[in-house]
Amino acid sequence: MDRERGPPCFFSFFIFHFSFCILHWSSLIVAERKEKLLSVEQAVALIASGSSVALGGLGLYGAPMGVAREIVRQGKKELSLILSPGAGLQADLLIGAGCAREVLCSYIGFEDLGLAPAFRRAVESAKIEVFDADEAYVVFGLKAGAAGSPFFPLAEGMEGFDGARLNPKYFRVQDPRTGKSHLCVPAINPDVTVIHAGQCDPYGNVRHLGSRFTDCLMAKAARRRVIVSCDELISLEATQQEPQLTSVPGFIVDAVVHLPYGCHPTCSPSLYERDEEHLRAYLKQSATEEGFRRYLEEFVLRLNFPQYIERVGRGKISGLPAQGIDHGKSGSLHDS
Amino acid sequence: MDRERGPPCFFSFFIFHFSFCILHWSSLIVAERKEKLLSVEQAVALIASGSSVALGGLGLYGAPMGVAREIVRQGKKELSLILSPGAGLQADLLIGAGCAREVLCSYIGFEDLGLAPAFRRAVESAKIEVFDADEAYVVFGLKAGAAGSPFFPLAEGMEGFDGARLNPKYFRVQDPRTGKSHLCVPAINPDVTVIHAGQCDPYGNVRHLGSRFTDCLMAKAARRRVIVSCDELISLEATQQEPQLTSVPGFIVDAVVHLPYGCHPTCSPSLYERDEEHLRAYLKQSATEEGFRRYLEEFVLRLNFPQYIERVGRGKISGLPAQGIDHGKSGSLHDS
Amino acid sequence: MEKAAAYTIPELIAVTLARHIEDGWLAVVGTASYEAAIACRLAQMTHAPNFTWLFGGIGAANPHLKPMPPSTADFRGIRGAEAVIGIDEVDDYELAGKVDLFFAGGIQIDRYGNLNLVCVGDYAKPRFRGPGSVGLPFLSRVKKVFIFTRMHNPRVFVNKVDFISGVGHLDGPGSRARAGLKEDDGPSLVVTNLAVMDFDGASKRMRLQSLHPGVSQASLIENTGFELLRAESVRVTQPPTDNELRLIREEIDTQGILQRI
Amino acid sequence: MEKAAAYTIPELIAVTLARHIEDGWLAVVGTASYEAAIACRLAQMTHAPNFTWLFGGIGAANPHLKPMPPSTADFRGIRGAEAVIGIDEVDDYELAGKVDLFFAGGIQIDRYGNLNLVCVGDYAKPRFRGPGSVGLPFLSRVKKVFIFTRMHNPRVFVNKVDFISGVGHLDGPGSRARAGLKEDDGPSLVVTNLAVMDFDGASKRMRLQSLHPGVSQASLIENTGFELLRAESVRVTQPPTDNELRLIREEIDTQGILQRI
Repeated sequence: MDRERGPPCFFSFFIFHFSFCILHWSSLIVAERKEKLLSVEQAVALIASGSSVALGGLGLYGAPMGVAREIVRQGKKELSLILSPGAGLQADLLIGAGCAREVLCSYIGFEDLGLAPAFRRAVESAKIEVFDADEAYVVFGLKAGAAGSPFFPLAEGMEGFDGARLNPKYFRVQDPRTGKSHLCVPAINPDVTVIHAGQCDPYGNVRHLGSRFTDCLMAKAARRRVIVSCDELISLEATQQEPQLTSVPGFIVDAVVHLPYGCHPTCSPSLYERDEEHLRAYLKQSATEEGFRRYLEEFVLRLNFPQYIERVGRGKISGLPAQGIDHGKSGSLHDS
Repeated sequence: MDRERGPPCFFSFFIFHFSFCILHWSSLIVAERKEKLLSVEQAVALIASGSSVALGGLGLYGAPMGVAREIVRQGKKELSLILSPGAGLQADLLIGAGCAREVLCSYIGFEDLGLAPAFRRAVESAKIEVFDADEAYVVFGLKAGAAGSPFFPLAEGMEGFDGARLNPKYFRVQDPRTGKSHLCVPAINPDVTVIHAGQCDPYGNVRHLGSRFTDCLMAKAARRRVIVSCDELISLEATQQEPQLTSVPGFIVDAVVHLPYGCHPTCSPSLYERDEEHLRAYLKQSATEEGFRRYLEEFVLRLNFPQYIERVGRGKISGLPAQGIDHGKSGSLHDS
Repeated sequence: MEKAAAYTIPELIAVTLARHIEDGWLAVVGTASYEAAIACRLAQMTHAPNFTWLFGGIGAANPHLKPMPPSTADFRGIRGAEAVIGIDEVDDYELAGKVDLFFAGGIQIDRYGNLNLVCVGDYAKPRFRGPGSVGLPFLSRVKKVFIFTRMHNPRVFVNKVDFISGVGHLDGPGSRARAGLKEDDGPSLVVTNLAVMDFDGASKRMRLQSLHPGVSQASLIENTGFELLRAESVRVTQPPTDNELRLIREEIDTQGILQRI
Repeated sequence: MEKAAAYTIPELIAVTLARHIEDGWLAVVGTASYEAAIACRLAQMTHAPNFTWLFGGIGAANPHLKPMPPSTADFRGIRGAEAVIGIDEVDDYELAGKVDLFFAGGIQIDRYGNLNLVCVGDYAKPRFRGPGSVGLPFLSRVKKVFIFTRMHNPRVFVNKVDFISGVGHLDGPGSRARAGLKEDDGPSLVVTNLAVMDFDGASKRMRLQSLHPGVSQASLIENTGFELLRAESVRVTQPPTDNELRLIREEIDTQGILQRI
């Protein structure tokens, strides 16, 4: 910022005496830009047991299932799960498989399809510590985390919720201006955030082809790593043609995993439907611990990602009805 | 949320005994949806002297100039201005015209074109109270305001800024978990927010055809009124065709003012350029108090909005070079 | 005289909710709330053109729901909407106290309209674990709450909830005020598969207003785990009109979700 | 031997800034910072392909600047960008300490690299009122600060700023640590119309590294309001190479803003 504006200053003499320099700056063109592509196995290897892990998606939409199954396969333990305000299968699977020590959540279930059987069993048998949060805890905790703030004070009156009393992470702070005490949620900064999106380029620029839910907040709040799995790998040039569509900027993304059908059996918005048949079968089978174990054996532990897709039937997934969604430019919709 | 799922319940008997009812519910179709269109005079009449007023735009882009001039014309006094992190002519005009008692700001200037003459004079002669804020104060104060929160605690280390010491609105709060004291900014809830956008429908659904800056936050944080002026009035149907482009939802907007060239002499992104000739003339003339008064007489006090546009030359504005911006769908850009 | 059409209980619930929506309100519809979403659209198409509602997880403002998608998290729910906002922005409006109406249910609902989505039994070791409170804690920041459920039975309608996910009238008269909430805000309507109820202004207790066609008072009592107050004249719930049913089936729920669930 | 091209001081400033940018960094460019923005793009096109920068008010990540728009608030600055984020999100990254580099200037710059954009004289009744601090308070949350200005004169380069908009090395050694900041972060480079400077590691004072071609030491001393330290060997600033100048003029600043200002 200039205090006053001087006349334009124009140096127009010629420079000979520097052309002897051997090390031209332009000779520093050494590195190519590095891509961030990893296999799902490599990406999950970045997650240490004992980490706090945020999982994206909402309900049965946009859940990073391929990565979640690989976490189970690699036998991660003692994870502290941070869930979006509506978590489903991704959470139930990790909890049932014993990967999680504790969970911060405001909802784990299967919406219209039913309750989360493994979560329910784990809580009823006291096998997991639950930090019951409200939706605002998750959202504003992540917002505070993304801004490097220690906490976020909630609007007055939220203490009527019993979680504010029973979840020890909530706390109160006094406003010195008024003397009033305010219910606060702590900042959430997951060690690792895992999200799935329809598209991503090799440098980590993400495009959601539907709602973004808390995915972007989770990515921004991550302390160490952001892992993105995507159905479609797009070029940097495609990203640059409509930069406004980028939902998570590449510079905060550490790993891009190209994982077509990576949400199955949940829905990847604009690409494929939730597989209700599979989900209902899971719910039915997982009503017992033994059934859940069988599901794990059959669909998770013995199969790597391509084998899983083979097992559930690639043709079947891609054939799921898309109901008239145009997933093209700017995510616009037309009636079917 | 159902605890268990019962069988579908289907009442299939026929209903005769109610068809005698005279007051059918369907006869309650009485009201048409109300449009929110007001003239600029009517909209500004909603702003009481003494109010806190947030003004949108950033730098010389997207400033609600038509509304600002009408505020001067209606002789509003003692306003408490809340400015975006880069305010320009809209602020300088209101301050110079004596409409403002105090101003919360982090920057008032004309970017590459120079300093804000009326603001500078007002401060140097102690005619206005300035609450020097940093960009984070404005942005996170508005965020807290939008969420009904009392304040927002900033990340550690922001107290190095002298404003944190000299602006009494900053305060400190102790985190009981750590004993640490954190610098906080108070929630900002303007009585009235005034923004300008390229497009709006009659129900207040706004489309920015460029960056949104703090416009959306200001609209969300408003305590009482949100006034939107727009260059183009679009139909509700146009809004509904690409709802993802709506930047401010209509339900928080109180007044829509159709004001083509309402940003002049600042730029309305994608529609018309900033009028550098006019801006430079303003800066030159306003270097003295007398010159500023003459500008007010010539361009503000004596002219209503259509007369102003006539005076500065409609053809001249619309003829300003747009430099290859396609302001169509999804605000995408192509190279010129 | 027109032949009145057959309807389902979810359709009756939707229509009843719709009739109680007032023009000019702002409402939020949460997870798994087919009846509420359809009620909102129906109210707009009938008596409340200036009513605004936000569709749950996808944050669509005033979508057309033609058809109703399978979930509030389904992006196709934005069809015909006027704006699409983030979850965080929906939360902003809720926290800021700008929302007039929230639709809610629970695994337990008590006589003061308190709602529970978390557990039955002791919180530390529950007999039954529910999904979690989601957005119900916002109830303390909204003006009116319409409660609805398809599960009117004594396990759901209990004398006192085991966990408060969403505040109702707490322990009765004065208790909202003591908790810093507005005494007159809170749950104002309950629509179930059996009946329509509201809350008595003085005692804040749930009160029967109308029984659905074909439902007996004995059956209602049997299915409610606490003593219901009775309005001065208990009526029969007015079934959907032909027009309401036509709007639902032809203009909103065109895939017939309310006929299936 | 190639004929070296003519260049302007703003071009020299941009090139010098660019050469000091390291691959892999994340930078933010604020208001009215033509040289900094062009430096960022130039660094990416030469030695720093993994460098990321955010363009001020419009929040464009890695835009191509072909041409450089007249303002950081100009939406056309998003051309070729990979993402466009809100001001609030740019602030998030700054506050969260994720930004490696910020470019900054001031109406006053002192020997410890503290910056002032607010006032000259007493804050309560200033002799001169500047525009305000904008994003400079974020300097305490970023790792490196590159200071640049076209106004190297004794009114700008003062012994002590009258108001701290952006923290530098405060009062010298140990003072950043006492303020809870990292001692080794902060301003590391100063590029002006006359010279290139850095900060001495021990004393934290500004230190001359090179004089621009044609600038005398006497002239620099005359235009600096405090005593500058001198590096062991003060050089002449290396002018733009033909390639750098070609990239600037043909691939970035195609409307020649740096040749005009």
